[in-house]
Amino acid sequence: MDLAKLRQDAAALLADGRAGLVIGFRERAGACVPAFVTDADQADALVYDDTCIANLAAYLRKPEIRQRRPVALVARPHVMRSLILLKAEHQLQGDDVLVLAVGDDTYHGVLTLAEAERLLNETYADLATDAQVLAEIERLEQMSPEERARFWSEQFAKCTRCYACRAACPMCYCERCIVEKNVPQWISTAAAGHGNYAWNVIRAFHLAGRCIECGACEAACPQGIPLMLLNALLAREARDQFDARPGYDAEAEPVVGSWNKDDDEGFIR
Amino acid sequence: MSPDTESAAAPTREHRNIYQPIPMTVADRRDETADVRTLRLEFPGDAERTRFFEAYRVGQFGLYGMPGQGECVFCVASPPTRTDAIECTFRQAGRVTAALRDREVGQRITFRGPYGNHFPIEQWKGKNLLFVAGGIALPPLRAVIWNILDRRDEFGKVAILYGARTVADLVYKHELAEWDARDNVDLVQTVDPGGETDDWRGKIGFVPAVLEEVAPKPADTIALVCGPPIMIKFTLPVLAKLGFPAADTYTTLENRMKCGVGKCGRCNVGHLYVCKDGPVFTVEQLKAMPHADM
Amino acid sequence: MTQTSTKPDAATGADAAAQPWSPRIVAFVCNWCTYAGADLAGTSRLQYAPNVRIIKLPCTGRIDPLFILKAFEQGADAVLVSGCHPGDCHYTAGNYHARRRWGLFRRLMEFTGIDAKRLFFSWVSAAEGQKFADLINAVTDEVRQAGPFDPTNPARKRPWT
Amino acid sequence: MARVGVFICHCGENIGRTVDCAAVAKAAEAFPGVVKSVDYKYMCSDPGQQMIKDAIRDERLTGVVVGACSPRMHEPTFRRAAFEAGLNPYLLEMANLREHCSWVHEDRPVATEKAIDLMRVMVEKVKKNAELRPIRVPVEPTALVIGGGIAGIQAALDIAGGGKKVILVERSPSLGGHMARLSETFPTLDCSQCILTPRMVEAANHPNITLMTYSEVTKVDGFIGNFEVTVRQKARYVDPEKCTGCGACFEKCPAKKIPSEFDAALGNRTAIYRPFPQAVPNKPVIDAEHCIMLTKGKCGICAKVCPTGAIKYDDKDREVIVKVGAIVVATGFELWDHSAYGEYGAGRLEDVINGFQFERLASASGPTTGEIRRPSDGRIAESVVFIQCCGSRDPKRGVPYCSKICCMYTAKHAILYRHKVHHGRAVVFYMDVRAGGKGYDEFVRRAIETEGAEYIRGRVSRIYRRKDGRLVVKGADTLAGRPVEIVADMVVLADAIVPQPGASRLAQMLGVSYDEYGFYSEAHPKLRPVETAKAGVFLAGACQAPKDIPESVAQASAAAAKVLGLFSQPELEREPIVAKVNEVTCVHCRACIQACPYGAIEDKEIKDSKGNLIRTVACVNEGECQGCGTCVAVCRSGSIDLDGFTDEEVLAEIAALE
Amino acid sequence: MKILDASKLSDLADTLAGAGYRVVVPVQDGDRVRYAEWSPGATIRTDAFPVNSAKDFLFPRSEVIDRYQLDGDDFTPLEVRPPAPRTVLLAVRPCDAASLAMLDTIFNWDYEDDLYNARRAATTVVPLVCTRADAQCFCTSVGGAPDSSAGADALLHPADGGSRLILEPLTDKGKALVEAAGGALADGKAAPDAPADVPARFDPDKVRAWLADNFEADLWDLLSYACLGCGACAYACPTCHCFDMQDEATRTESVRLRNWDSCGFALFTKHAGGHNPRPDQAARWRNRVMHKFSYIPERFDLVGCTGCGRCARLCPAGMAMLEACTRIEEEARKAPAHES
Repeated sequence: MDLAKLRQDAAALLADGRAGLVIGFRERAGACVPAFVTDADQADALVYDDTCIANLAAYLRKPEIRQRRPVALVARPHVMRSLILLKAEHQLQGDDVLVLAVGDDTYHGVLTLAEAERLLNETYADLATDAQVLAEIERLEQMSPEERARFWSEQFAKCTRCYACRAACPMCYCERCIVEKNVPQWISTAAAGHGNYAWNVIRAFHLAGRCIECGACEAACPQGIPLMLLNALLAREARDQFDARPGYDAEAEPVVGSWNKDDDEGFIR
Repeated sequence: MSPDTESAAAPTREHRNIYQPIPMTVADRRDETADVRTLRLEFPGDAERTRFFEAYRVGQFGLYGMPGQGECVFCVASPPTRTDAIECTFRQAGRVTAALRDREVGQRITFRGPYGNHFPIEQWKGKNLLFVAGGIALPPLRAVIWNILDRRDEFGKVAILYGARTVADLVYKHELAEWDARDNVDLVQTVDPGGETDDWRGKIGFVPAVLEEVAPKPADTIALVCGPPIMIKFTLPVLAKLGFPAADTYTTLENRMKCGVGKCGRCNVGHLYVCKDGPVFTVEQLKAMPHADM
Repeated sequence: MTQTSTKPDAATGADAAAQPWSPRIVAFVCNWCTYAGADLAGTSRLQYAPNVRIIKLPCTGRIDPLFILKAFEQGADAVLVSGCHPGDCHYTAGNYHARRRWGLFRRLMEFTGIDAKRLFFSWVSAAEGQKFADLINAVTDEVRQAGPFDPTNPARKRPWT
Repeated sequence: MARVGVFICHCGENIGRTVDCAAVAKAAEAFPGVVKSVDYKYMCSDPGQQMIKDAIRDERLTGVVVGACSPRMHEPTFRRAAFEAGLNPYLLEMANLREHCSWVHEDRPVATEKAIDLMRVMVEKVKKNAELRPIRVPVEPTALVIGGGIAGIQAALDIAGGGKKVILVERSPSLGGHMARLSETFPTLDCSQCILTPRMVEAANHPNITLMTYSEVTKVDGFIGNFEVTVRQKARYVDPEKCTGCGACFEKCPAKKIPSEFDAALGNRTAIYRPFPQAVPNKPVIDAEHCIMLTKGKCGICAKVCPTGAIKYDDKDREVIVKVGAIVVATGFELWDHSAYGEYGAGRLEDVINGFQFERLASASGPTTGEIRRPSDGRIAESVVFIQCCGSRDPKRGVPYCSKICCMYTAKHAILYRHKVHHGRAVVFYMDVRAGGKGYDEFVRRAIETEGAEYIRGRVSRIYRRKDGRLVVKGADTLAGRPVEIVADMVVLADAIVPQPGASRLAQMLGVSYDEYGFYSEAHPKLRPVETAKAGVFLAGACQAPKDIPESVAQASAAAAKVLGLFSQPELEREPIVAKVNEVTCVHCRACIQACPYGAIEDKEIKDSKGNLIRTVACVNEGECQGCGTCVAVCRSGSIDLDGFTDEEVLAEIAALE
Repeated sequence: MKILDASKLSDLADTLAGAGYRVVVPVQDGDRVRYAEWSPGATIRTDAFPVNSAKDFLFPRSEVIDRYQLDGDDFTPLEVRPPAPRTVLLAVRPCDAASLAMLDTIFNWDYEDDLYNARRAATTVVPLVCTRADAQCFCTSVGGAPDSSAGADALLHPADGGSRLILEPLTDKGKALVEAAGGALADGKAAPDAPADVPARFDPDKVRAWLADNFEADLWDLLSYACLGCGACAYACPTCHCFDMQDEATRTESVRLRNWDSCGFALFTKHAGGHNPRPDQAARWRNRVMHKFSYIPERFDLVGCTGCGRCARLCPAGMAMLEACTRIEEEARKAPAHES
């Protein structure tokens, strides 16, 4: 991948004022962490590799970041999908962001959101769910309901309700999350038992048809809860049942919130 | 050997749960405005009552709660000189205040307190007192006012400037009338322009402007200011201009609190805990705080 | 849902233990079709199992998935959701929205350990009193077979310690 | 504190037989917040209602739950009683102890226990209920009628006659619609134009009716009582103020060979034309597509001959915005294009015509002045075959539904033909004859028995042209069970009735739903056949489904009655079951806006005192919201809620079952 | 000298569990290591940093602190006395043990929190000296050490190149534990391994001095850009102690819960009316740094951070206290604090 070009482009964007901020990755103690570059001469610190899982689109909900619009983001295809989806959900204007597009070990250059949408549909139209995740979903589906309940009981018991999953997810942009609503209290505040179940299940459902499977939430979870199993399950169902392809079309209707006369109703008596 | 869990675990003194409140009975309730209510609360027994009044100094606050709904922080709105019950006055704004507001006479709520610091009125003996209050922030000063009036001879002149958005928003209307009728209290009431009624006899104007107009003398006078942040913001410069020293000007902070006992970490302003080191601060202290949030 | 008539509003715990288990089913139904269908079952004097408690909503479109979660959390053995047949929605499309929502949500519930045998969806029109009665009987039977909802299921509320 | 009153009705024996009402009342007494709980024989009786009213006053109740029959039965009764006693009616709820309990269970303890649960659910709900007030929306007492056919004319006249203003929009240059093209009408055979044209003139002259012909609706905003409709008035190139309708222009117009739409292309018109002699308004327009002046820039004859200087070649389309409180849609129908039927000549055989063409041939004002002549050579048709169900009831190639009016008009055509060509042979192929209606079956019998039409039950399999130019019609007589072959001069196809092209586009503009063919959907097929699901939009005529004239007129009058009802008060009062947005927590993801079946949710910009945009949020238009709550369930942040069925209320109900 | 084979740590856990202790040890859990109650068959991992801290067992993430029976419109208070089982925190990190001093202070500096105290009194703390550190470790910068015995009742030293462990009792509780361990420990000799080399990375006093003067510094924006506002750092932190109180109720019972909370959450200080004294993430992150390096030192003469580095290891956004402090020290060097 042409990292030099990426750095050069980032520097140029800042130097000529096309971007007020470049968000990418830098190396710290052997790991990649998000980097916030405001001066052209800092652009050389930018790096990129496969360990850069964080979805930088999540930063666009921060007012202090938005203030520096337009913001340029280092974005792999999944992140580009988040951006398209954020636009579809009216959280972004087309000219709020520029994309330093990376993917398949290639640097694609600086793209507008519209160009990123085109690139996605031309080159990355078939981003598949991680095979390991799919295999694990299928393994769980072979289990009895009781075994599955036990599996999730153990997983959700780990949840401390730190909400790192929510923070890391670009699609979790509500200013007051449902879990923080107390009139009425939807979800128990205790980091245990049914509260943890309700929280994780509802978060997954709120992403139904919206999850672009970037994996940032699972990577963010300090406790190692396999959150992508839930998200990928719903992504699979939304795709299989309703042809959902979130993040490929900024004009698309949301999957939950639209309907088709021919939607499956085999489960309805 | 098998260690004895009990003996090792047991603290040396009696186990006390500092988060457990006591039940209080609603003895009376009054509507101050359309959404502001005063509850008069009686203690479950003399022991609790005595324990409370041994500790209570004016300016302190408590946590009032309803099991199942939660707790809410308000000042104790009655003075330590009246020891049969306590009063609190609050505006209905959420789940807990709605539940408290719903309580009828004879029903119970929970209470913890008194917490926090207090107005140092013992240091003010012989001094003049100026109270400036706005809207729903009169209750903390009301406790001080009655405390002073109940010991009237020990203090100098008492002047009160109280303003609200409209006549309907004035709280403690019957007590305002009572203060107004006293010749040893100088009460000025005001409402914001447009908030007056046809029979309104008080002033019309915002509190800071009326304060400037009335121009109380700063000599030997302690000023106490409670009100919405915007009122405080514009009142403090007026007081300073009139010559009230920052060290003799007091106000209260109302940061969000949960525990009330200096644990939960929510109310701090710099290294100070509003629930322990406050809620009463002088303006001089506020100026020294990193981001006195007024 | 108390299971005794002698102490009707007593706490569930003690009495439920003494009584043989009987399914507790919460039904979320729309006002215009299924609620009216249940009314018709009533006016037709059709007898059916007494285990279902109906919560009326204007439309299946109103049913938040969290309602279902809450019902399970609070001890329901099963949840039934029922509304207008496709094309019959009083609000033209609420049931289509609901259908799609359940198409996804039921998968999530199954996947996280709530047996599909405890989740029922149906269309019952205002004319289908008989269908309503049959449905309630069938649902009750099936839940009876499935047995009580496991109190250790992660979705269930457990006593505080 | 909530002070809830509980009232358990025995409904005579209806509830009391299986439910121990006294035990239910006693159990309810122990529910938190319940301050009074009683049972009574007939709660809906006057003394029963009085009991509730007294309790509301004496016990200062903040909520009431009546355990009785289905709320569909007596909720209005009890809510009125509550209102009369000074309690907001929405603080009263009913628990359905009869239809949902006593009538469907036999075991008394079990039914009693269920009744207690049902009561607890409603008590917990009513404690969370909020006072709701009916929503009032101002009503602009002007109606828009879209479509100037008989349905639109009738609706406009009825509304105008009721004293309200009407704007009547017609796409073509004249009122009249299809009815103006008919020769006679079934089953009375009175002259269509004779009965229609007076109504057209009346509409044009009515002081309450503003006519906008040659105009189309291009945009609809707003909601019931307050629509803003954009109408595009197409350029006429003739100043209607100056034009006297003398006709000098179209007599001299050199562009003469333009197929006349009115005559179903059997006759011609000029480029400046009026559609037919009785047109209303009786003023010509220029067809810009064919006008030599407008296409080539030379000619200008009409301007030269016009005695009043009314010709304006520089005329332009204009858009006007009208404010109306209600809309009647009467856009009518069109005939299905039978070219899909290859075996009938696929539209290429000149002498295979449709019903409208036959009407024009039979009309005294038509291209043949009423003589039944073949389009191909103008010879009198000696033998005519009529084929019913052309496209109708043919799910594969046509439409699956019955077009309803074809049986009747075919009988009429056969009779008219026999009247005009006494020796001619009229053969009708039919699948079956549907003649339900006043005098209809008699009319068909008359065609067969008195007028000598030959009715053959069966399908025509093929029509082809012989060398002599006559048509051969091959089919089967399914009653006789043998093939038939008839030589005819002309074949008249009873093409299916389909919606106007563009019907779905208009429906989308209006927010009205439509079926898969494009017919507009009524709000309820039985009980609200005139309303649409979009409040304030009503239907008249064949835009909803195939209809004959009396049906169209009846529905038009019904729509007019609905409109007049709506306009009878200055404000509209609606049940306050509507969604509300919490603007503080709304993040404007627009999920609710996309999900709303009524388009009742809009963007709202929140600005600071200087007018700078702070944020955009969703905003429910109370006038349009119907209260389904779909938006609530799609809102992830819980920022929208439905009055009457709030999240808090529903969760309280669920918790009551714990 | 009490010693045991390093591979026999699980035997020691077994023995102590048998002796009635709740034994908390770092165990493998999926792909993570966490402190958890010992159960036979679990794999003890002392070579990786656990995702949770010792505070979980003294100040649990959710607990009932008050409880009522609801009787219609009235209520009856019920006693709340959470279990305080005799617990040993075995082979925890010295930085976790050190954190208890901070928690002890917070829960007792004025009002005494007996819910905490009961558990604390029943807890024996036995840290394991670190012989390896990673890039996020900075205990030595905040007054700790890889072999610190602060907060410890007994100390485990790796010895003989990691093959053995020496258990050194330091307090009566420690001695009682050694006694309870009985045969799981042997008398013998072993050579303690050298503790890990954790270089001091900054001077907390310099940081504190800079903080005192720089509440409004522009640096806060830059330092907090990456922060996404979750609670991962606070919940992982052994000294973070902020909590929320929430009531939850059925129709017949209500409980008041104490749940962990974090000053990083936007709603932490937000008033019902919408006003938020800490309106952006910069203000919130500043509070986190200030709290640990200025407010707590000011008030209690302690550094509010033990240098465990968990926050940095677990932060999904790459925020790191160490990096913030070194950066602040750098700033302090550039512009020395005013003499006043």
